[in-house]
Amino acid sequence: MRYLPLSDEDRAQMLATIGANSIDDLYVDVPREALLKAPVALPAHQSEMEVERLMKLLASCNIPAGKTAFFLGAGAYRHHVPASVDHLIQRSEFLTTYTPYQPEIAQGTLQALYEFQTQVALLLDMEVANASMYDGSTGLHEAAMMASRVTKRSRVVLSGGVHPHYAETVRTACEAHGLEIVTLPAAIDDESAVLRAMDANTAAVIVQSPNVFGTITDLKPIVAGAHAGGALMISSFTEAMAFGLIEPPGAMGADIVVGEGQSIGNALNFGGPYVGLFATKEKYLRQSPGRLAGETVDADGKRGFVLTLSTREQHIRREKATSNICTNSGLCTLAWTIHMTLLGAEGLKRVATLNHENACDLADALGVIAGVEVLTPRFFNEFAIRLPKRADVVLDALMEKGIVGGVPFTRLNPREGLEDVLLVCATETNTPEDINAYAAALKDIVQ
Amino acid sequence: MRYLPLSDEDRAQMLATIGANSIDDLYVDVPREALLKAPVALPAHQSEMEVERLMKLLASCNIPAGKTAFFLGAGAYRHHVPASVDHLIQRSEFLTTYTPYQPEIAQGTLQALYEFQTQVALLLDMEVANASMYDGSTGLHEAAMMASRVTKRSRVVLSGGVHPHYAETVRTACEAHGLEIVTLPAAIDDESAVLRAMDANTAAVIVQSPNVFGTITDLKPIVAGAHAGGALMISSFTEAMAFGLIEPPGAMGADIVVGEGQSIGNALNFGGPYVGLFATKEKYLRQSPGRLAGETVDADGKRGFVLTLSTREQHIRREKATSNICTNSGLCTLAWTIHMTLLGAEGLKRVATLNHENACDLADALGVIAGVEVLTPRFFNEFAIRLPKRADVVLDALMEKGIVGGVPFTRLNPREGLEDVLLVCATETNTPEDINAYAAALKDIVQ
Amino acid sequence: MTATVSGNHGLQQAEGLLFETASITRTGVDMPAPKGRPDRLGGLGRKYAPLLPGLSEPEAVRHYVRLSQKNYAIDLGLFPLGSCTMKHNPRLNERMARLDGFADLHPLQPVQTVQGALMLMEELARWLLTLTGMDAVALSPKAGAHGELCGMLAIRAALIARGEGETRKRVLVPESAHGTNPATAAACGFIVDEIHATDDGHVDIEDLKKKLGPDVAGIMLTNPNTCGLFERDIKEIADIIHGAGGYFYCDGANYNAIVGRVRPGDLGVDAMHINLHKTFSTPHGGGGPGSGPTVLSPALAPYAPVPHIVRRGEDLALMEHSEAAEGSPFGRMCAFHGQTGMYVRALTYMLSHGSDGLRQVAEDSVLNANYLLARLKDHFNAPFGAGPCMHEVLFDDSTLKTHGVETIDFAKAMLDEGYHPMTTYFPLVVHGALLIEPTETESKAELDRFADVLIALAERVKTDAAHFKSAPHLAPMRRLDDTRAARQPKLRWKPDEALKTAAE
Amino acid sequence: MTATVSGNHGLQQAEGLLFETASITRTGVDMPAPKGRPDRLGGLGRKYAPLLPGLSEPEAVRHYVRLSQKNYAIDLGLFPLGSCTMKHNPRLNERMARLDGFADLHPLQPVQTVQGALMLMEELARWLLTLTGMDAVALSPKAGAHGELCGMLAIRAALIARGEGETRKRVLVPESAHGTNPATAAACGFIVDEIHATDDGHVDIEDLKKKLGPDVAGIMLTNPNTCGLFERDIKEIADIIHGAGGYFYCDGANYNAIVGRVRPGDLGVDAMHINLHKTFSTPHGGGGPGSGPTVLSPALAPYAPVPHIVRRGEDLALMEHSEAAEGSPFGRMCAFHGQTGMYVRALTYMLSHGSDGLRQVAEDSVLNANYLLARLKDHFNAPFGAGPCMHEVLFDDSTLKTHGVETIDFAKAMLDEGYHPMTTYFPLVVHGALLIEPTETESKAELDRFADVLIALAERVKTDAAHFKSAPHLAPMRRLDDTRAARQPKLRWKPDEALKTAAE
Ligand SMILES: Cc1ncc(COP(=O)(O)O)c(C=O)c1O
Ligand SMILES: Cc1ncc(COP(=O)(O)O)c(C=O)c1O
Repeated sequence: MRYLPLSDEDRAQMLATIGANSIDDLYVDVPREALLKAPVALPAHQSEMEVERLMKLLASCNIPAGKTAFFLGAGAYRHHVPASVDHLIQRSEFLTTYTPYQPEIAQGTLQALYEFQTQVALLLDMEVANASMYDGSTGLHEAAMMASRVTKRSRVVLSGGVHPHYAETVRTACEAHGLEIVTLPAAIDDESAVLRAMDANTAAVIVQSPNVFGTITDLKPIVAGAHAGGALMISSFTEAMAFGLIEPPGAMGADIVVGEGQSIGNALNFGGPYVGLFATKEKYLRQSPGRLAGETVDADGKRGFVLTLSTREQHIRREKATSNICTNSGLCTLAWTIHMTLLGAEGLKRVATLNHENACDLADALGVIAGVEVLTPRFFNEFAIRLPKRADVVLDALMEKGIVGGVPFTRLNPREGLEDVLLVCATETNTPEDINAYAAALKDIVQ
Repeated sequence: MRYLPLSDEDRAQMLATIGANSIDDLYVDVPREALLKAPVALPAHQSEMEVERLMKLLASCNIPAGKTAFFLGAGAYRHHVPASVDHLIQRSEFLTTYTPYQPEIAQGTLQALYEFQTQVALLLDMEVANASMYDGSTGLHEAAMMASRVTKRSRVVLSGGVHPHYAETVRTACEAHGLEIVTLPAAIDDESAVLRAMDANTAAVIVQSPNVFGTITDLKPIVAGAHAGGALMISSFTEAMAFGLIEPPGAMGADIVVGEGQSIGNALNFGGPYVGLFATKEKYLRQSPGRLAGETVDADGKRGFVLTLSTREQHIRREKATSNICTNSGLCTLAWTIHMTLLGAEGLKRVATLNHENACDLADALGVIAGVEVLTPRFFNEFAIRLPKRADVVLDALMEKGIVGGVPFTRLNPREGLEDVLLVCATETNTPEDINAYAAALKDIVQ
Repeated sequence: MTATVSGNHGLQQAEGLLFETASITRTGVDMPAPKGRPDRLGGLGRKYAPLLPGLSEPEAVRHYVRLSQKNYAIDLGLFPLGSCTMKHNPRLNERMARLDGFADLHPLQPVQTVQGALMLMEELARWLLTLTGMDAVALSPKAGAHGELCGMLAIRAALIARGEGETRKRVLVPESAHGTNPATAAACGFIVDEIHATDDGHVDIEDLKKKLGPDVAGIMLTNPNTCGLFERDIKEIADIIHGAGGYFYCDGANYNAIVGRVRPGDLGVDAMHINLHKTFSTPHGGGGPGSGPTVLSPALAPYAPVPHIVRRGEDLALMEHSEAAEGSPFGRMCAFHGQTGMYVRALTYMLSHGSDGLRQVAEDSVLNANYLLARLKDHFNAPFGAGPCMHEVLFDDSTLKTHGVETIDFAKAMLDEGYHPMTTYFPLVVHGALLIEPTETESKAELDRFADVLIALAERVKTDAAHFKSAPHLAPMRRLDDTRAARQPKLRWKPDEALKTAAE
Repeated sequence: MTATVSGNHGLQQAEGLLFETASITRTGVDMPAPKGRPDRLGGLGRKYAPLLPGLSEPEAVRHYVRLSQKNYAIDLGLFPLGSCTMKHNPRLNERMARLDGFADLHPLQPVQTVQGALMLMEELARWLLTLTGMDAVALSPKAGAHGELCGMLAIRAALIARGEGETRKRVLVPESAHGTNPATAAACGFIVDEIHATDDGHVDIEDLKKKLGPDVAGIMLTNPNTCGLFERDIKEIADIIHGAGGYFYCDGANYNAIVGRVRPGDLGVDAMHINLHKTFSTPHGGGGPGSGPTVLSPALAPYAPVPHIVRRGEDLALMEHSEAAEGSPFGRMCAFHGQTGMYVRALTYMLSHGSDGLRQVAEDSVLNANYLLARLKDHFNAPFGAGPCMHEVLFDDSTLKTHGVETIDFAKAMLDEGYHPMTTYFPLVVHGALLIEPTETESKAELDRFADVLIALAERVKTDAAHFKSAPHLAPMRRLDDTRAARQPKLRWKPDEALKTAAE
């Protein structure tokens, strides 16, 4: 087998050195009846050529976004990632190494993480960022638990603008942890409702901006209200690229900012792997989850980097750790930081502006169609529209014409009605032709 | 522009340091009227996203071999190349380095070349091999010129089994050099005809095995005859993988063995880049063309590798050089040697056998069709068939059914009639389904 | 080393922080020019641009290629980190994961456009269930610890369904367990209660029995355990815990030792996570991403989180909401459907090895570990005797300590020899642990070279402790100061440093 | 360096020949089992298996990754090889070249299945002709020297057509020319006659005139020339040679300095090869593959070799045979259609830069070279004065020699500083030449760092010649013995060595 260097001769020699008669001698501790005598009932090994044929067959049963006019967002975004990013993250020294537990031979990973943390903090305008969470949704439940540790309170209020998958993820993890999770009804433009739902035991309010309907919100009043009630203000997001153009949560005083980083450096990958961005204020650092790369010096006084403050983490603190996370999103953070380095402030602003302009053009084109209403008052690259028909029906009709027109809100949350609401997104990858085709097709369908 | 690090600010500073007022001051030696004032009439720069869109559009106007039932050989072969090969040759340290003129910081390239030379010599059973030529066809004209240097004779005889493109390439280069090139009429199984065409001024006879019709030939008698006449025997080939199964030319006494290495490690690439394999006997080394990597030691006595015997080459010998070649097929040799290392004797025999068995199955399946005749008596993975109709007409009909059925001999050589001859090839990449589909389709077409 | 003007040493390039060379105005991307149309930001546009420096593409490529060469990696040599299964990462997996048909799929595309992806998930599930002999699998957990969370949440849900959610709050965890086990139990609101190990590195059944009671929710056991041993009493342990009304969570991080040879389902396991990034060769990527599908017994299957894949006639569909799903899903582990990119790699690997190859994987991994044990046992102290071990072999620091060398010193000396050290100071049940996992993708020649080096170093320990104390000497950096890093945490570069650096 | 047991030094891995670890029985590929059907080899099967050792995939990957780290590369640092244009190689080019629609095309597929490839070639031709202002282009030459061969064969064909094929046999070549120029002329059966350079590094027009005669076939001139200067009398030279009935071949290796700013067609050039692997960023790959399309003037266009691309109504077709082609092609340069894989990369690069960007490429490459000249001219001797130069800058060894340091010693000392040296001992017209070509893809910061190092070394030359004589000290190897390699050539490993190594 191509991945196994040992020959039968090697195996025999090694057994002899060990002093065992057969490989089964090495499995002595396994209950005899549990030791399988034959391979399980699955296909035998295959050549690379055959496996490639099979996998390509599976892949061919999907329609990749790039083969359609594509307008999906709602938590995952299709952006152009420079070819050099994927080339660099595939370098053996990055791809096939482990968590940098031996810093003297892991400076490549560690310096890249330190640069990543810096870029995340700069983008969100926060004091510190960690070395990543699994994704935005799991990062958010970590943020909620962190807030309860910081405030010693056990209630968390989520706005109706939070992505329903995120809300569900937070509820699932936090309720088991003993927190009370209050999720407000879906609302297109009412993030501040969280303030009305606060009480004396509220550890944090969680708002999302841009929210799942695309609405951008001024966080300052919410921060003020939360702090007045002794709660932390957690700001969540799903489209990191938005902060190339809109005011970052840190600048508005958010205590914890957490969200999805996929849209920078990472492909859609049908939902994963993605990369959770997590930033907070220095004073909350020791309650924060996840790995942190920090600067130090070596025995010769040379600057270097190590993983630090690990007394918060499971491998040291065990049941008292701030989180159980171990493996995080290493290589996705590398893709993120490389892409961000290529963009720089200049490129980021440019691409963010293109996203916004395409989304505005799309909103204009769809909004003028009789019976179609753009519901989102302020947005970056995605917005919600109300249709004169069920959104899922319209979506199927659009698909017929090679247009993937959006996400019916009911797919994310079937509990609120809103069958006629479609979430629509445009990025720099959409052409004017795409947008015109969409508008024309929708016009046909709804009339 | 993304590939240009200088900012306008940098440019201004640098001009100042230089003491020039404008960039045009640096072009003072250019005749004023020849210095273009404006960009030439071509499109302006484009984003990576836009360029990718354009190139993919061009690519989509082609039908890749893998999307069809594919049976072409005749000088280029479709084999499965392990994914690790392409990954490794894309490593920056291999991809973006130059000819190893500074051996102390080029041992990676040099050792790989030394290993390549060894593997080529072992495969062909020759004493020495060089670090590659551009491809098989240009390697062959170098071999012809080398033979004339060695023998001080000026006439070269090519068998009618030599690939017509190769024969034409040899004629083009060698006639200008003052050699007389005699190319014998196309013959499916008469390589030894070269002996009958020899004379006292013949420097070399060139035979190809397997030849363009796929025929394998016993070279021993031809070697004997050539040597008896004082000429060198040059053995050419287009399918290196054949020598995993058939007797290598070196074992039969050939003086120079040269051919195409594409089929190991390299994609079809619509004809290039490919890699010329060139091997000879030690005694002819100093007359041989191309680079050679050799073993030596460093100042500490440590084994290392360098380019050697360069006194044969253009940068030292100038007009007296054995060839004008400089850049050769570096990265393609790396792909070749990596693939060969993965194969090893074991894998090579296995894949060569699969090629032969598929070709035999194909010959059986086509041979039984009324009016279709398999013309090639002995073959590895390709053979010629005679059809009851013009080959090009049949080919178009097959194409209709998604089958790329072969190469009409007339496409390679229109001067010999043979309109009804089709060159057909099967490799390990062909499935039984492909073969059955071909036979069924051909049956329909010729009846 | 000779000092140089450039700070480089031959091919070893010095490389500063990108912020020290990058500039706010430079970029490595080109974009079509914006139209400058009126915006719809409602006045919430960014007040000032982020101080994010950029690099042109040539500069960026060079920055990261230089950084990469400061890393050790599997592709450079043996990476014997115990409990991490640092095996070869086939490049075919990477190529398949990058097919547009997988990489360019949005998680919320209409299901009729992603049938291949759903088939992939179904096929991966089939392989995992057949290999483990379990009843159901939740694919979505994003790494091992997340899989533990998934399994423990399923146990919690089952207890609640039994009306014992409030009463059964205690989870038994051996002291040899990985830190994620107690951390996960605590995250789910359980109280962690340690059980001791016997002198031969196994669970102390007597202690286990003592700790039982009506408040026990279950046990979290790693098998093969973190001492590299197979818990020979595993079935008895399962019976005991089941008998006491608790569930058996098995940490599957060490599954590589038994894949294709033992089915956890045959051992009484109720839940187990599988690290696709260990047993099934998806790359560790310097700390992730991973993937931790969690297999469940019939008792826990009904509580598997959404999404589920369901058949709709010919087609496959995604059940994304608990209300609508069969059974009573305890909720959702994350947005969307988990680490699909890792599913592609893992399935590619499984198809490549097949059932025969995977079995060979387990056997060779165990053979390699026992071979190292045999070669090293006279030079290091194996606290739990002369074996056999499973796929990793554990030593303690007793042979080092006597000469004043700590485990960490020994590890750092290995860096000079061009080897990544084994896992150190884990598990906690032995002093100064050295846990070696070679994996099955190492050749005998590599193992012998490695053993020779360890033996030579073990000899040197006896005569030259100083060499170890001051190691490493030949790595890109000398020993780094962890204490300083933690004492005055500096976790990011700050723009004002630019001025500082400029000033220098 | 401290000795180690393993022979490794930290991350620097010692790596033997693959033959020393590989085995005849091992393989890194799996294949379906053969059926064992009767063969059709006619008794010409291999008598014995080749002694080709194999490695499993993990071993093979490790072998080549380790080897790769012993190389310097553009992606690691400045690569100032004069005349080689070692510019950044964009990864987009690599990705495009690997699209199935290009990489998985057989050269003899029916033309209706490769229209996109033919469009690609037509588009590439359009860009090259528009940029150079020439009349026709032969794409097929496989590298620069092959392009020279193509151009000189076209000249030969034109002379034959004029009935002067036997009489005009002399080709004038400046002594500063690259070795491939005289070698190519000789290969085409011409006699090479050198023309001298003036003291300021240009062609000596007087000497040129002296050398003229009815037997002159033409001149091979590099412009910008190999001294980094633009031949200011280029048009006069063209007129002179044309007046004498000869043709003007221009070596386009240095085209990067003028692309988009000067059209060779406006200078009287009859033929010029373009190194796509220099000006148009296709990677050098450690010595190839390259691509050397050759542009031709109206006088030579009719003789362009096959294949030609021709329009057939809507479609494109390939004219692959001289007989059938228009004009009178002199023959064929190679099998098939040349380096299509390189065409894809080059066109991708051209489209990325556009006409504006390419012009900027030329200007920045010239600016960078002149900046280095300005920074270095007080520390090294620029034999041809203070400039301006084109895209490369030339120094001689006079400032080194006086202190007993040779150009090669200086070059080797640069290795310790982490830099690849400039081109040395070429061109031959100056003593111990040091030819520096930074290219446009280097930043000002990189240039300054590089200049600082060269200046520091130049200072050290004055006081510490020994340091240079014994350099390099920090490279993966100390200085290698070329003489020994050439005296007893050892060009391959031999199986019997395996026994030797085993015995050791
Ligand atoms: C025994 C054990 N359990 C759990 C884990 C956690 O897995 P992950 O890092 O994927 O979260 C690890 C990882 O090192 C482990 O070794
Ligand atoms: C001036 C000059 N001419 C010709 C050549 C030959 O080009 P190639 O190596 O592509 O054959 C070179 C390459 O170094 C060169 O520098």
